[in-house]
Amino acid sequence: MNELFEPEIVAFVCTYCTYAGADLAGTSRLKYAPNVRIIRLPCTGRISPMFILKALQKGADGVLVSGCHPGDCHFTHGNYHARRRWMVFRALLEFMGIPSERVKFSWISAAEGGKFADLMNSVTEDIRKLGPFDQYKELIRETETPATF
Amino acid sequence: MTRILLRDKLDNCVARWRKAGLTVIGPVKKETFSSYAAVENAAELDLSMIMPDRSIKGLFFPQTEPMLHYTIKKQALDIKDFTPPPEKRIIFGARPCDASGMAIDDPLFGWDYKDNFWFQRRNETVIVTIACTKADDFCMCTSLKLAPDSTKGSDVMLRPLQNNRGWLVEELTDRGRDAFNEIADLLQDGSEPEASIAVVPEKFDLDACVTWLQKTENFESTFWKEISMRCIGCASCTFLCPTCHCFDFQDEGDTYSGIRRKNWDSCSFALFTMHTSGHNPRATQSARWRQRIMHKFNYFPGKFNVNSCSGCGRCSRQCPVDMGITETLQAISTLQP
Amino acid sequence: MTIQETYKTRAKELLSSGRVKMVVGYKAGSTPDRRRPHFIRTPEEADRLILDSACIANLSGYLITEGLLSDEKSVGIFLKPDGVRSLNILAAESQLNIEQIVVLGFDVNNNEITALKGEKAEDFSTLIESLKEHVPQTPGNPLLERIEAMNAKERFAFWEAEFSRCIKCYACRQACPMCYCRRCIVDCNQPQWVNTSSHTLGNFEWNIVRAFHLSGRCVGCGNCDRACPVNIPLRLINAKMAHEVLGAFDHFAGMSQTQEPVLASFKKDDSETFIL
Amino acid sequence: MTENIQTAQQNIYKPAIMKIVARHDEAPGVRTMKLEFQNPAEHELFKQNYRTGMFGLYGVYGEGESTFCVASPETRNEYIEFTFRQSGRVTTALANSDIGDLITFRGPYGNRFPIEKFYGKNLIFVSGGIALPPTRSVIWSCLDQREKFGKITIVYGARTVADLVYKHELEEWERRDDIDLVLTVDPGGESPDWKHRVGFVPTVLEQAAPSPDNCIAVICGPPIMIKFTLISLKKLGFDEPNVYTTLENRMKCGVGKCGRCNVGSIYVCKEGPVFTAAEVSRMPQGDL
Repeated sequence: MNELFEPEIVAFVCTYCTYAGADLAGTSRLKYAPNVRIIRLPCTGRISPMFILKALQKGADGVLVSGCHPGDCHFTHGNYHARRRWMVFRALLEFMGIPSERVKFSWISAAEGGKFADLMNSVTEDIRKLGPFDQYKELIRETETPATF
Repeated sequence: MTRILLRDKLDNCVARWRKAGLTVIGPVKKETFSSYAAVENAAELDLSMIMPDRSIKGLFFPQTEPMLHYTIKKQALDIKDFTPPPEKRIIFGARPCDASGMAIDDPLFGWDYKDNFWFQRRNETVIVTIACTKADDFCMCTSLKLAPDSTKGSDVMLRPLQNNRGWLVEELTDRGRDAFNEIADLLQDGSEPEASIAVVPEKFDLDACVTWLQKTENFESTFWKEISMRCIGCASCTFLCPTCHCFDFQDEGDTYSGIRRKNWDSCSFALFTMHTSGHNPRATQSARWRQRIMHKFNYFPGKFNVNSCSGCGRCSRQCPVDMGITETLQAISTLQP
Repeated sequence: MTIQETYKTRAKELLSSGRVKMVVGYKAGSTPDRRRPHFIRTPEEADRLILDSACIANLSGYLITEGLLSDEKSVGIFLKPDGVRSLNILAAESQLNIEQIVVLGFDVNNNEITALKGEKAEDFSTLIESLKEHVPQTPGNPLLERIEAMNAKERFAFWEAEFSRCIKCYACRQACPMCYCRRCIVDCNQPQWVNTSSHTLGNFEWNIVRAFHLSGRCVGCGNCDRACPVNIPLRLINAKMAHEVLGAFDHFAGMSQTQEPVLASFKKDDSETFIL
Repeated sequence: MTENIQTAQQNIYKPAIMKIVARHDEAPGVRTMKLEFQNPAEHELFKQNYRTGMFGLYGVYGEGESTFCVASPETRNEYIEFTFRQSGRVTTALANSDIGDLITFRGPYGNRFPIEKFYGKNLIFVSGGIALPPTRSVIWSCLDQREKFGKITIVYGARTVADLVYKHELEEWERRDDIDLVLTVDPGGESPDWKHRVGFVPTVLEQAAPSPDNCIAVICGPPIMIKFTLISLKKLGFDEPNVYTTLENRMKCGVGKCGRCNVGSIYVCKEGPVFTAAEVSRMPQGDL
């Protein structure tokens, strides 16, 4: 069953580094798992935890957030702010029972096309192993059924 | 001839009702919280508590409920009605205040336009009320001209017997009679001494309060600001109230498909009445608290001839800052009319 | 003189000297064990003041009531150390001018009430520092221990059961002195990030968002816990996050009025072991 | 078809589906849409029930519903027209809807202007800014049976020339000799080629000085304009029962259940939105 499972993963990436890295992966004709849907944002500092919750709300099995390496931020320190935020949010999700394997963070520069492709593959594999996020999907299903007691 | 339901037969009753296809619901106490919930046997019921934390309202008017399901295709809108699935239910051990609350809201949901989400559940549910033998400091049914044994809104009234032996059965409606015919052989004829009904002292003079509220000039009284200064504007009073009925519509979904839902809403929220222009008719917390009191004891009776309060006291019992209807009406009764 | 009498006199002095225009304190509630917030504007009203071990609510949220401080007059307020901490945060986040606040400090421990010396928020800084020093390594809460021992699935199921009761009355938000946004994120609808409906999904999202927004800001006063009409252990989540933030960034919320908010600041060498 | 009506009765919150057949930009951010029913039975019901002054809830699925008056008159009930200003979630979605798109309509709800009481009388319409739509519905209802009424005067003002709505109809009314149209913009809002008056509506109304004899006034506008217009009308000698206005409150259900639109004990959705000035002055002013 799990062999057939194709996870849906949403990646929030910054436009200056990771998105450029994804571009490089493409122009280098590197093949990687097609399970990741990329959403480009100006900076990791713009990536609110709300985005991650929204992705889960819409049925994502995993979320990846990625941006410039520390020190490389186009806006000088957007990624430093993001890093703290993720640190805290990750701990919170962990405590709530949303496994940290489903919400991953990475630094990928514009030059790291190879790392991007590898990461997409490994993240997809990891989440494929975990299987669909059934517990969350059950909550989504519950919203679609008439209220009962 | 009066009939008696003995407590040790209750488990059989629950089983019998369940077998007849009824969902049996009653007061259930969990670790930190109590509510009316579905049960499988009588042991799950906790009939000793004064009243569950949550009122019975949610069983008829859920906190969130889908109304419509929409799918949008190119140039076509597909809309499916969400009607509550038919479910026959019996609520065993409702409190008289909770049961009256439902009767109070019937005219509201029925005037002119009939809200079938409410009435379908009302028609499918038998409310078996047990008269109260104890009350706490917050109970105030008597102040609302109701009583710990009022039959308003109930289909069957059970009057507790002494020594916790069972209840005297008083069937009030056809719905109630049908449900008790199902268990007729578990009842026994005869009469036993009844336990004494709880004494709930009257806390305020309702008529005096209503007179004060009806006076036009009191709408602008500084009293409202004074009494509501510590109100923090949450909705715990309105959401726990058995009669508060305000709601909101929310669409959840996207451009292709989704659900329109009916959710509880509360007059204590600032956004409740906020206009698009930014103008808010009830811009302050005191105006919102005034609306709640006026609505319950002036506007609602003006339309439906009944106060929109059944005296359960949950608003005061659960208020984070110890406010509530009791305190406000007590204060009003001391004011010059 | 009892602490209550001492403070009653103090409140009367503050009011009659014109030093403050109002004192926010406590008075008797509807039952013997309840206390109500009491807004004292005249020395006579101070007679109804009560100060005892039942006075546990954090009143600092009332300070940001619209218009209260806009006339630049001072307000006195009864605060426990957690209240002083939240006052510091409100000042650090530019929600009020701390010069306008006269603190009447007290503390309640094991049903014993003690008076605290000082009247400005900064007078309590040594006390707050010592509180930080004494934060236990692992919070000794049986429920927390139980949750931490669970695996992710069990934890999810635990919170699912807790949050399924939530009715979105927002009592937690309204009671919290840190939740002062004019328009809360759940009330913003363009876009609607969090479902406003109180189905379990919406409740889950709401409680996660609130906990995140309080991370590094919660002072553990317990207002949310006591306000929740369905008894969700909200304080537990916030305490857990406070503990995380202390461990990761050595941040103890509300140390001073100049303390930088933890999520609005950073260090270049912040831990990033989790980043791939 | 009958089946659909039955479901409509079962779920009173289920709207009718409408197709946008035309749209027109009135002013910056203000747009008029013309809608047609898709279901003849629902249309029939609308024709039976709709009278000038009633309102409806217009919705876009996925975003929600918003309350506006029906801006088209009862004499033209083959379609529905409504005018809105883009400002929130629903109106943004409406603004993004194109001709041919399907939106929803729930209504008509509320009371109406008692037009038959206006027969044989002079009428004066006073309106400001985006509040012309409800007035326009009455105006056309009267113009379509022009012979039944006496003199008709329209006083309409907006902040700037650009903010005037229904410009093409204003031109038409101006050309007609059986209407007295007085246009004005707030001081500073005039354009170089503005030929009409400059000044606030109440002032302009006083200058126009309509006679209160045998005259009905219909006023509609932002609260502040209504307040001062009422004062001006009083000065001119109008009696409160002869002055009609509409109240616009936030609504969700439109049928007297959701509990937010009340002013004092008056439910605007059921007992309104049309009130006489006498009725409004009896309401608790702090709740308006």
